[in-house]
Amino acid sequence: MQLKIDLHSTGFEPLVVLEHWQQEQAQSGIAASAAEAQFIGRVRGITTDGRALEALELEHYPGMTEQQLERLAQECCNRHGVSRCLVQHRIGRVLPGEAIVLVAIGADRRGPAQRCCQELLEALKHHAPFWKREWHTDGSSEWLSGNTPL
Amino acid sequence: MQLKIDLHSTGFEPLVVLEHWQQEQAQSGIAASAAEAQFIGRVRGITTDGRALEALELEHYPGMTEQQLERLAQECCNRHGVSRCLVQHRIGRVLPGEAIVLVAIGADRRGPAQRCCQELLEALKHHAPFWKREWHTDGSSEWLSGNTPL
Amino acid sequence: MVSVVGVAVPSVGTIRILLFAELRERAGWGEHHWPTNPGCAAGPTPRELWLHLQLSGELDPQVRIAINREFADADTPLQPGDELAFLPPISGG
Amino acid sequence: MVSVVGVAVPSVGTIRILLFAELRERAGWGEHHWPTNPGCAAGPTPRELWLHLQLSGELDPQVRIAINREFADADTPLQPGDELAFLPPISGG
Repeated sequence: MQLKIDLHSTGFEPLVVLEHWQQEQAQSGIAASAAEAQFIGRVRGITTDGRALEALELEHYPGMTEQQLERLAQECCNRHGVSRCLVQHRIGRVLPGEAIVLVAIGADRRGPAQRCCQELLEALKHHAPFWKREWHTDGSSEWLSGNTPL
Repeated sequence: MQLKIDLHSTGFEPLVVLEHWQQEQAQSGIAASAAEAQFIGRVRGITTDGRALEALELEHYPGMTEQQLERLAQECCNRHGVSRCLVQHRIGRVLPGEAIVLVAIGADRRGPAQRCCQELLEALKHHAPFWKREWHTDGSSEWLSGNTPL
Repeated sequence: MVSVVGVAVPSVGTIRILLFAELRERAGWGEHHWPTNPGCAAGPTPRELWLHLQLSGELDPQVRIAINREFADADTPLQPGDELAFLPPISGG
Repeated sequence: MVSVVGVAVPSVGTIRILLFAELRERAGWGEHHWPTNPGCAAGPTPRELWLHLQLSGELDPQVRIAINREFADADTPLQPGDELAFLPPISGG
């Protein structure tokens, strides 16, 4: 199983990262997956209570977050028997429109690729230690107490 | 709802197409989707009966295929309330490793984006007139009578 | 029954019949124009034409019908000018 | 109870306690070292430390516990050298 996980403290372009990931595999002589499911999550321009969002702050638990992401990815990929997994996650201050998360799963069949991509996203949203704080335009801020609804 | 559907008679690079699509939207002043689900399907290197595949031939019904793709996409996107939909499909002779299909869905929430991407892929696999013929290395060929299992 | 090769010439007095993929190869043709009878109120159905064209026994339930590029029932009476297609099992995506 | 600011100095005789996000801001600190009692066979549990540290009434069931960077039960006895973290509700992805 090919697994690549990164935390980015500055902006990342999901499509550029995906392209590099696929190129690395091609250069290692690994054939492209027959089925690839991807998910990109970006910061909304409004807060949960409908105001304009200045920025989102993403705190994490250095050491545990990386370890949890790897464990969740391994478990999910083994359960679905997929061959490739890429997880990219932002930390720090993230602006509206910027990518927060990218999950890409390569497999031999579309079913496992899609299910694994979906389940891993839910797993990391609920079990990888990240905390979001919304910064408003007036300089005030609020910690979020959970995820946006599915 | 932003809908873009294309049939490609020669190879297309899914990530390049996705990037152009996103750039077009950005230039039109459309903010990036908070949630984007994507699926890329590629030709396997082996036939359904386990032999080496020389190429896959994709026949379609000009006029009806495009019309059906548009209808299936509209229906699926309306049902899930998503805002953006990209469908790219190859026709003609496709080589192992090349992309056959790309479906990308942009929405405000991850659930609708993922479900729409998955359902639209199934819908077009079963209800858009495409037919696959596997070409073997010995020059023989066989029409497939259905899709690979989910 | 007129066999047309190449670009189709639409004709109000005929039904254009298309075959695809395996069906086309088995039959040895991809397109026919079937003359309609001006005196007849109800035209033939796809199921009837399948038999007339001797496409292979009864119409296989796996074969789907399109009339004017829309999926349709095999027992829909056809009109002059209609485009009828017999579609073998779809395998796209 | 020793409050440490900046880089943590691991100590075999203490339990390192970490707070994150809203919990850290409410408490006004992010890290403490809790001295363990060498004479005691069983160390304190996270639930007990929560009360000792006066973090806000009873341990909220929404707060998750990590011991040495693994999720753990709030009633697990801690050992000297352990790293304990109180994690407010997660909101990643």
